[in-house]
Amino acid sequence: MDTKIAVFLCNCGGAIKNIDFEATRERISKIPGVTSVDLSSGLCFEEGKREMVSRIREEHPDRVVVAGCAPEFSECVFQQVLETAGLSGRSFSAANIREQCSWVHDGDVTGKAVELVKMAVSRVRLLRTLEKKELPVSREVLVVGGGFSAIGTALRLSRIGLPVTIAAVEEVLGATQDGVESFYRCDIDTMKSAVEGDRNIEVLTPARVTSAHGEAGDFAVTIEREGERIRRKYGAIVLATGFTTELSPVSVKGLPVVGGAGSPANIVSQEQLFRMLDNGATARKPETIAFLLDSCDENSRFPTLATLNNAIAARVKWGSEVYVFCKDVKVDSEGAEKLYREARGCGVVFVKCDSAPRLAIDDGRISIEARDVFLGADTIVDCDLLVAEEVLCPPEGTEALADMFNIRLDSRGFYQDENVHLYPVGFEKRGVFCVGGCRGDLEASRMANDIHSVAMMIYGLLSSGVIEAEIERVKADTQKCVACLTCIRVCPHSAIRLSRVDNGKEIAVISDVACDACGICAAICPAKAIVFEGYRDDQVLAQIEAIGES
Amino acid sequence: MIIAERKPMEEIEESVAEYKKVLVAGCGTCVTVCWAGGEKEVGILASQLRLARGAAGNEIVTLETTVERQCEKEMVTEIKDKVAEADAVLSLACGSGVQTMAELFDDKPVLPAVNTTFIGMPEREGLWVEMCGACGDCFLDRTGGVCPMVRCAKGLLNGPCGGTRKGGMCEIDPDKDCAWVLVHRRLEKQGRLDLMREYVTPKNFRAVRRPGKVQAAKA
Amino acid sequence: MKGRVIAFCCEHSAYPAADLAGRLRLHYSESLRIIRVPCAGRVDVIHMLKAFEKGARAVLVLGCEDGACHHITGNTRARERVEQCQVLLDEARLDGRSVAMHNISPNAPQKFVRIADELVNAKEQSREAI
Amino acid sequence: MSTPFREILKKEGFVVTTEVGPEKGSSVSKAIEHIELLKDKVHGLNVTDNQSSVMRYPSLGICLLIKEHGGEPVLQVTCRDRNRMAIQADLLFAHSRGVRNVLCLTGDSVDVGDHKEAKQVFDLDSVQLIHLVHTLNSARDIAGNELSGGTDFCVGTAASPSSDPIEPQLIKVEKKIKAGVDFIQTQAVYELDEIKRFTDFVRNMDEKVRILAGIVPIIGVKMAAYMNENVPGIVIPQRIIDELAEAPKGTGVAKGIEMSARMIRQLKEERVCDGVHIMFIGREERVPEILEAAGLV
Repeated sequence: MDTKIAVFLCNCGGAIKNIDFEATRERISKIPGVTSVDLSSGLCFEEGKREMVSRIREEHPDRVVVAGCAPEFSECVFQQVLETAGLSGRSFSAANIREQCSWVHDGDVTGKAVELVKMAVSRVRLLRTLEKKELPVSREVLVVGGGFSAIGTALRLSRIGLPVTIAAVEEVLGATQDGVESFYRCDIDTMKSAVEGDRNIEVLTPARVTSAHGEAGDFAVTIEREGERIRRKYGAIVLATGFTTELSPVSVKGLPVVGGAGSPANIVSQEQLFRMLDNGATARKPETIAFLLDSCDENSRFPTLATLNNAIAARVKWGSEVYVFCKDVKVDSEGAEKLYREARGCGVVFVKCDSAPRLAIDDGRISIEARDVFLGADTIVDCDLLVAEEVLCPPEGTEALADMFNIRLDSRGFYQDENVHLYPVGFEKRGVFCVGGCRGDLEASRMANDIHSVAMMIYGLLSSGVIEAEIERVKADTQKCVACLTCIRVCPHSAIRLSRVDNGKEIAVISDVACDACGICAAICPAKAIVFEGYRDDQVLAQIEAIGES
Repeated sequence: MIIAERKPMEEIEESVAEYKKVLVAGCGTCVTVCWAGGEKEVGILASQLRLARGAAGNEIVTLETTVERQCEKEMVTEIKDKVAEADAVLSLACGSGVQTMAELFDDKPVLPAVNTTFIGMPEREGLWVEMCGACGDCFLDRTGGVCPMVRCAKGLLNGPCGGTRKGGMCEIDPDKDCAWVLVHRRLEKQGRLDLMREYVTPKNFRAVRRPGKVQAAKA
Repeated sequence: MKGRVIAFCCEHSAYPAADLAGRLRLHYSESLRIIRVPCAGRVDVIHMLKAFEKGARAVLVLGCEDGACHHITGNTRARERVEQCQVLLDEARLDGRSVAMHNISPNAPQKFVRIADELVNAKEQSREAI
Repeated sequence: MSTPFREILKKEGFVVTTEVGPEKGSSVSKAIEHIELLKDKVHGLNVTDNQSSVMRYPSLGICLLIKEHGGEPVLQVTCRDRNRMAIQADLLFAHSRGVRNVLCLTGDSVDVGDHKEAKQVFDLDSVQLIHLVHTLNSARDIAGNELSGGTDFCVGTAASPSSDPIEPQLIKVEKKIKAGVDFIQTQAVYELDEIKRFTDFVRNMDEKVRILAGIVPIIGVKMAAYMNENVPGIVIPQRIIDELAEAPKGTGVAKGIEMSARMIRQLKEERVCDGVHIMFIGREERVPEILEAAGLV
């Protein structure tokens, strides 16, 4: 039996003025397969929707085309209408005669509208419905890492009712921040005791994730702890491996003095200075302290905060003369502007220089020379303590984890999140997330934001215990697939793997959960084996065929 | 796997210039995998021919098909009706497929649309590199699994030539590894460098007599 | 469909940009026909070629801005395919410049209109030149 | 006979050439003997190039000896052992030392020789080789570069009029003629009709090409059987085998000489072709007997 297509024309409450709907109706009703054409002025209003449901129930069409506004807004509305009327939401196609016709043209607008409807009709005729399934998911979440953001994420997830495993390479949680909590501006002790008292959180230390595969809701992960192999299923994975810092090499007459052997004891890191200030361990208070900031790394949010805090403390506690050599002081972190003012207020001198300062060491004293941009002259400071510039680096093992989850690293080796504006904590691989320092230069307040958003996203993904998916929306034809691996190599969502099907043949199998329906694989498949329902070749080509037909 | 690449359009067009109806026949095995002659490429070539000939006012009708393996007579036989319908066959299979088709349909011109280039493997998506020269006398056991016959620009058997570039790249192409540097690295890693020190006698080029023939052990 | 210009519009960027052009009543050539695709990376070379076979005057593929593709690599794949298609058309002695790829963000309706009109006008002029 | 071979070819007369086979080793004494014996009795002396794919003293070396001894050498060049660069270099050298005749051959497969594992070159084939010689003659190499001095070679090639099927062979001969040859030596032929047909075919294409029928004396029934069995393109008719069978024991060589001479006379008298090329491999010293019996001395 031929496919029966019902077309609903909507004039959008009169907003579509220049189309002759009567003429359109007449011309559309002649298209083979179109069994009814209805006119409406407000199809998306409650009354319009009710009317549409009853018309569908009367006419029993197999497919429905709505010609009206942009599908961006109305598609899901009409798909629901179809489902209410007993049709699949996939039996629907829109003809955008408002935004892409009536509102942008004068001339033969009616003619174009008819053509757009024809395009939609020829597509809708070829649509197939898909089965929807609820796939059970594991509600357990694996958090990789043992620092502030890892513990914070675990606590947050546990609080919203999801069981969590923390796997950290360190001997104990919070090892990095231990003793210098206020340097990192986090109360790690309280968080640690919260974890200890939380029966929903399991802690594995020192533990390393050695393999992982699967999709959102169903990851199979192997964790190794002291020779023991633990195999678990997780619904989602959060990477919270943090960052480390390295002292940027400073050279004196071409000889590196930091990062190399024989580095003078009076060149220190921010954390070392913090400890000196904190416990008063230094025998002699330094009279003059200089800080180097942002001369070789632009990502200086964290080092800037550390510099400001340490500089103020050195002024206040020791009364030292304090100089900060920097290109810029970046104060976009929370509270940074206030700290900067405070530092200026208590006598910290900022030397703005546009090139890296030159150093000379003579009998233990360090002389720093730099061209002050504002003075337009060279400034020379002799100091007895130099705080070297720190560069943020991804911790060891980042690359291995990225390989395992098939996610990208940015140019500095940090995790490259999917879209920094839209989904900062997600990856193109659904079900894998990253929070905190492992995705770059973040300070504590931003890490806290990350923790909140990742918890929300995971809650949305796993809380119901099922993921609803359309089955085989994108599928490789068993007969045609030659297992060339092209699709597997190009899939941006790591949704495809090679798998044996019933007849023992190895073919590309696309995960209904992980697939984000972009169709890159369908376009590139050299065997034309990948069928992407809704955007199959014939469905695309049918629209081209319909153009200009009369 | 056999690697091929499509011939220049000009050459293909010239070969079918006198025909009005052409069967464009792909192969579903090696050339599909190397993006040279699968169903997708068949579609593209057929469309391109129609466009070119249409623009020239000399329309061509194309039939399209893809055989699972064009080098198998039984599989090629399945398309005999389509072949009968066409004036000529434009085959996107490797040389072996073209010849199988040509032998089976010996009254029809069977024209190649790809150049068969080598036996290789994908280095990454969309890039294939030569790995095997089908010499019939494999000595990969002595070279750490790197074939200098085809991966060395000169096919040298006893170590690199004097032209190896800094970083172990080939003298004729700085983008290609010197095969002998690869051999060295591999054998060194395996603690078998002595193998590289052994003299390799001149290659037995008789190992594959042309035309080659292999008879499997009788089952 | 002689003379139509077909634009494959990614539903994350170009399609909303076109809709926004509509809401702002920014007029553009009537010969433009938009085909909605989930990602510019879905557009296959054969889709473009078939459009020309059907008589399209030009084909546009519009994807997300560089580095902002919803599907990460979809827009770069699309660009590669458009470039391939240009070569294929040139080989067939048609004008490879009849197919073009542009990156556009969903909030750039003016850019959408400019791209569409530029291609349509360029093709019109070249036809006159012939 | 020190008249250049090219001049001989231009004259009306019956052309006679024979072969000098280099030895396997650095000694050239035997070759010198043969050169001395034959140089004044024939118009040209062909020197084989690793004949039958057996590695030997080089053709070019013997050609120079022939020049030294006042003979007219024909340098055989095969495509089997050298690529286009080596062939061109050798030809330039040969020309500089007075060698003026080149016989362009494909060459046997290494499979039949004594270095069966060798890599066969065949960078060019015989038709391309003919083109190559003409390119050198026009003072360019085949990559298109100008040469400081060109060559002036008389070009010959070979053909097999007894091949079965003959058609593909003739198409190749056609290409060789189009490429430009001054003479064609045939593989050993025993039927006048075959030579006649071949000559007609060639003359139809180009009257100027001289055809030298290949003469290989058959000296015994066993040799005939062996050649029929193993040498492609040679067919020894039954009547020759019968005649040999009737000959008394120990007179095979004489019989072979007699039959070859008879054939040469016929070829000459009936003007079937323009000359002969006598190949009496291993018995070069007896070639004069053939010439005498055929009345060519």
